[in-house]
Amino acid sequence: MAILVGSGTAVVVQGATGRQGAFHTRSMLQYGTKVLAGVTPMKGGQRLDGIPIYNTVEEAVRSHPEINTSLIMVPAPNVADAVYEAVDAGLRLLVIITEHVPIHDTISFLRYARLHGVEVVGPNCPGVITPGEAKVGIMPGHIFRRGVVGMVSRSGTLTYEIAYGISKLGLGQTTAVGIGGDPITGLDFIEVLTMFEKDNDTKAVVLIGEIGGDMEERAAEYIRVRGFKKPVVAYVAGVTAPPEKRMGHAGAIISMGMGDYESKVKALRSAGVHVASTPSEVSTLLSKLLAGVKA
Amino acid sequence: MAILVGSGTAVVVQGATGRQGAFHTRSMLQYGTKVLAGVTPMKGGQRLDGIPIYNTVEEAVRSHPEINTSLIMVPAPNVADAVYEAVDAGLRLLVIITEHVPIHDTISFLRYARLHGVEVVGPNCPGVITPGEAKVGIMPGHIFRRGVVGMVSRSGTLTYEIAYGISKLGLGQTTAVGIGGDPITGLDFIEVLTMFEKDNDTKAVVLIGEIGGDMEERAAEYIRVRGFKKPVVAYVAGVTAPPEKRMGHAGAIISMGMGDYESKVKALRSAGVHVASTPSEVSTLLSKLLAGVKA
Amino acid sequence: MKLYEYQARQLFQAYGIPVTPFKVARSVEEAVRAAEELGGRVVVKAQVLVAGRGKAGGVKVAETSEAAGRLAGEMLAGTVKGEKVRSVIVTPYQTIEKELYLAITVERSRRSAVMILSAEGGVEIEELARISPEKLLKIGIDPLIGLSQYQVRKALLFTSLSGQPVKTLEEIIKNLYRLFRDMDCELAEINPLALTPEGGLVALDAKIILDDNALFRHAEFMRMDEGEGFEAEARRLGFSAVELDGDIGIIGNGAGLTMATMDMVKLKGGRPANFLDVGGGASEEVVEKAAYLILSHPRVKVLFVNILAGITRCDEVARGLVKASREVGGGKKIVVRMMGTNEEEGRKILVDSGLYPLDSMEEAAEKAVQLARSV
Amino acid sequence: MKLYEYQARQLFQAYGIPVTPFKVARSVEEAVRAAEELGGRVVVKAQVLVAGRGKAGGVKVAETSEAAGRLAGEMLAGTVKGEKVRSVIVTPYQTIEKELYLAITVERSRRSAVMILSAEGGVEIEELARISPEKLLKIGIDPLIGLSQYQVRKALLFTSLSGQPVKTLEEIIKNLYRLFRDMDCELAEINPLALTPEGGLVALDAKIILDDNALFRHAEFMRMDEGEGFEAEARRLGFSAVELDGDIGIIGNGAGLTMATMDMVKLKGGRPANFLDVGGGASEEVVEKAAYLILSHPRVKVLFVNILAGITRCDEVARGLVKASREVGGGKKIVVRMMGTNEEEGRKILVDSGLYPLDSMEEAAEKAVQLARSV
Repeated sequence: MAILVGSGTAVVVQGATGRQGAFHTRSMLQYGTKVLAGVTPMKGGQRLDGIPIYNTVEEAVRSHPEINTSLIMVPAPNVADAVYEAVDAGLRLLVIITEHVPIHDTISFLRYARLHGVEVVGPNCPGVITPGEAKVGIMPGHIFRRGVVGMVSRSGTLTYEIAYGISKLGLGQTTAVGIGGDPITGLDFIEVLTMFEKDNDTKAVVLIGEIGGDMEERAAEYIRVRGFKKPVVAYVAGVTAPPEKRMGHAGAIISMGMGDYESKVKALRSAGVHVASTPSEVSTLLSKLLAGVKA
Repeated sequence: MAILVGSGTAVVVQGATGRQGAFHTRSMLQYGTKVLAGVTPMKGGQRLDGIPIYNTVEEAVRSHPEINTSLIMVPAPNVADAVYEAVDAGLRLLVIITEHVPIHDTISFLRYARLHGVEVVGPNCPGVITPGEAKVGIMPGHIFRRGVVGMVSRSGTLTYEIAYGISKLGLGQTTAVGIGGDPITGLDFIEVLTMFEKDNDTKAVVLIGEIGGDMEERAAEYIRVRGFKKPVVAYVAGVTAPPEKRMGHAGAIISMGMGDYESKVKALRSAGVHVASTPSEVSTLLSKLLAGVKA
Repeated sequence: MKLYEYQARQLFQAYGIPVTPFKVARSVEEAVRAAEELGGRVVVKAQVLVAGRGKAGGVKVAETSEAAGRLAGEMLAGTVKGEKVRSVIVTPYQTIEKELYLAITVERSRRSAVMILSAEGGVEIEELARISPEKLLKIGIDPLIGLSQYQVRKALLFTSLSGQPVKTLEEIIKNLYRLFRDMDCELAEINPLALTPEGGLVALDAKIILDDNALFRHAEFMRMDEGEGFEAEARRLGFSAVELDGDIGIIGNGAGLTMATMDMVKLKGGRPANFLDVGGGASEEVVEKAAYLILSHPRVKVLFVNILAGITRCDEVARGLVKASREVGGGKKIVVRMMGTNEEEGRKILVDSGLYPLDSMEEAAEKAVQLARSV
Repeated sequence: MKLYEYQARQLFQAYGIPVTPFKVARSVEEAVRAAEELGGRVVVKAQVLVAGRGKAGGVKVAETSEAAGRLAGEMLAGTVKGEKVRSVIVTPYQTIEKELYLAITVERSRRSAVMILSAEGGVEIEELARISPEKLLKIGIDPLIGLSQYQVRKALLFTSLSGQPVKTLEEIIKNLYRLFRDMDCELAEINPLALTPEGGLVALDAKIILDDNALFRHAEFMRMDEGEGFEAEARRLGFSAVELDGDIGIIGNGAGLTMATMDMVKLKGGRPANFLDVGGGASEEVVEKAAYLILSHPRVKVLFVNILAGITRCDEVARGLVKASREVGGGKKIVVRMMGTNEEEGRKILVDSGLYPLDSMEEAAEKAVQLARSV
């Protein structure tokens, strides 16, 4: 199985002809993802690596009715509009890679998408990968391998770091979901945990957090109260980060007494989550927890 | 059975302490409707005919969790806000009596309600009555009696006229729904027809239309294409109305070549609907169609 | 509330939508001066609210300022399709490369606003919709989001314009939507939107219908109704009324019932003199005013009152009718049919004053028709 | 971007939110003149961005204009919690009947804006939230609808104010929300909002944080960063950077990885000198600039570069590092760990220049710590 993306995923890339857009469209195609179309206004009619470019998402969907997912890589000021266009065109999953999206835009388009029952991953995220089936994002595909660990993360490159370790161990991933580093994101830890709990192939979950906000605390509370059925290993970045400083992006900031490392780790531990103190310890813990489980 | 309202309906009246609000709250209570609370800002703590008045819908619902329906009788400029308040408080059905609601307000709050899965009847409507169970509206209750005919109408008093005839015949009504006379309404003919089709107690449906718009034509198309399973009798007011003139309210206007009597009657007839040429003929037709059906 | 072209043009200007220069004239002298100031060939356009003004002689081209004055004089002295002309506008004659149609309006079936665009303007849009629907682009607008940029782009792509006009059109579309929302419009229409030989885009006409129910948000348009005659008077009294050409006055409560009453009179061979809906919960005074207004109309021979009392109370209706009937003499008859709240009390009041209420709408209509024939 | 109090006050004024009169002073003379013009007892407030200014001596009362000048002089010559004071404001001392707290901010867990209101202002709101949460009203705001009138009413009812102050508060709430939305705020806070003995409501302080990502919509605040030092310079170069007090410079790509790298150095017993995230897809030039910036910092002994190349390419990273290392001498060491796109090419470039990349993050961190000790 796996979650969110898989062999049934058919993708349109919004912002496919930009430098990054073209690079990652090619990379997804090489990975084997069913990227059926790209959209760039005023560039309709062109082709990119064999896939057609359309002026609008509506046209792309009309020509390729199987499209159900959009990868959004348009410039930050245009992301909200891209989301409205994708939702109105009937897509079911949007993965927003773009960073620096204004937070008021995010609040509005997430609400719109949610009211329409459309799932959003991101913004400011590396995307979603189900190894061997579909990569809908910008992560280096070769780091991941098909396996039994579900990964959910607020951080891009840190996910690669930890995924690499998991892959090397031979455990591999069912799906890795980068939910994004912004203060407000589409899917959050709890929602992805719920999906992994229902996914039979996922035997354990890795949760990669950061200082800032209370998403880790809420996830811990959810696990504690609900009694999550699978082992969870967590790593939280930023133990040495000073308060009131933005560590790289708006999401990672210890502010107004909220979101520090200790609070997160304490909450996770009290929920029975195994907290690793270094990225590499994640694999070590997993291999103990999954001893005997066949990847 | 019946539709929309019944013995499970528990009502809050928004705008309960106004002259009309108080009159109809009392009238609904006398009818036996479970009106549990009223809401008028700054009048919280008062009582009206034995029911408590609250400042907010949220408070009313907190004190009476069984409330699921709101009857909205606030002044036209405040209707949109009343709808947002009711939707946000988790109600499932809103019946908006108020007339002269700005159309841009209606467009916005209907969209909001629909995205939240909340049903809206009105604005500018007499409400909904399931005789013997619940009256959520301003119609004179004694005109209606429990029976087998579902009624759906764009017109208030005309509904009473025709309901009176049906009641006198002994057929009675399952539910009568006044969808309202505005150009844009919450539930429309098609949606109410669908509900009546599923309702086992409803043996026939009466549809009361007017000139203006294309709601009758769309209902006819729906009946024709879908093959509606119960007999439908229609009456359309305005055969003698001149074009480009508003007949009483914004909904009833033959404009830009749209919405005239002939087009509606033609569409209804071609869908197998029995069209009465006078209000009283509705009952005559019904009694023929339902000969043998026990009320 | 439909605005006059000059009012709509003023709103266009306020919202940055280019219109041809224009001047409003209410006399021959003003028209001559306007034409002189504008210079060259001008168009004189009667300011009326009826549709189809152009074909009815309400829009004419003048080569000189004298001709403009003459045309204005003729228009101001006359009517267009029965509507008195109180003012004209004078505007330069515009050479046109291509005509577009652009409108934003409310679409009932979508429950939302729609933008309608066509690369063929100037024609009747309903006509175009029937003959060549593929030439029309319709875009539904989500009220909670507004007109999205992607929708604007879609519209621009549809026109197959290129270069500067595309940018101008983008601005016009956005501004028209802003106007539509800000001003609570039912319709904001530019027909035609002209592409000039110089590559400009300019509105040659302007049509705006405001939502009557939202006028409380637009005090500047809440002026008293200035018209004359039965309908204007009824509006001033707060009624919805339409004048017809028969001799049986109609009062009902509720639009549907009042229309049905009117229809019934016609069906029975009578001729309705009007449609008047007193609305819900009419008091004695309101009914009296309505009845007085109709009874005092010279053409009316019989007043047919049909009331189904829910919020309304039959006793109040009865008292109002009795008062009005006493005020107006002249042998005018009143036929009453009423039912509902406080029916018995109402009947008694009527009977005491010699007015006999009837039970059914059909019966009452027959009676009214019969009385109108015998008067 | 956090605004200075005087900037926030100016926005309040522009949005019709009452603030006490105030004047900005950048010198003793200006402060004296300001105090004279305002008259009477005044408050001198240091304009700094750090929190906790009051307790750190950044807010003082002056009885005379001379005293105001003296206080301003002291503040302008010094720092508040380490931040240099470039200006002060002078504002009349306000007697207070009651203090409220009002803010609109973004709440992550609700994914929406929230309005927070308390009838107890002046205090630390986080403190109040912990001790007496029942004294705080939090209202989530639907972004598609905005702040509804019913929500405003709910807030007004919560305060138990009455009479004119209720109306003033209603206006303040609506205006603050308008400001919050129009200006893309992350926070718009009035603490305290003072009820005066005369029954007025007035903001005694103003705090606004704008969303950096939305500054393109607010050109007036898109000024160049004026600060000095490492962080300001890094920002000007387009990096996210934080200065720390150690001797091992850190460069990573991605906030999470860079933080983890920093954490790892600490765990291994080292002291990070900074956090610097070069972001995704950094080119040779970008890496060179980042490395140069850190290597030229006097406190840095070792630079630890940790790159997981996805969009980024290892060869570009390697070339940038080699260039920077050639520009900066002084025996500073570079430890590199990189993995991913074009890894082999990158390794070769490093090795050819005598920089040996390591395989694991832990190994590299240990190496960096060891080198920093030995330098």
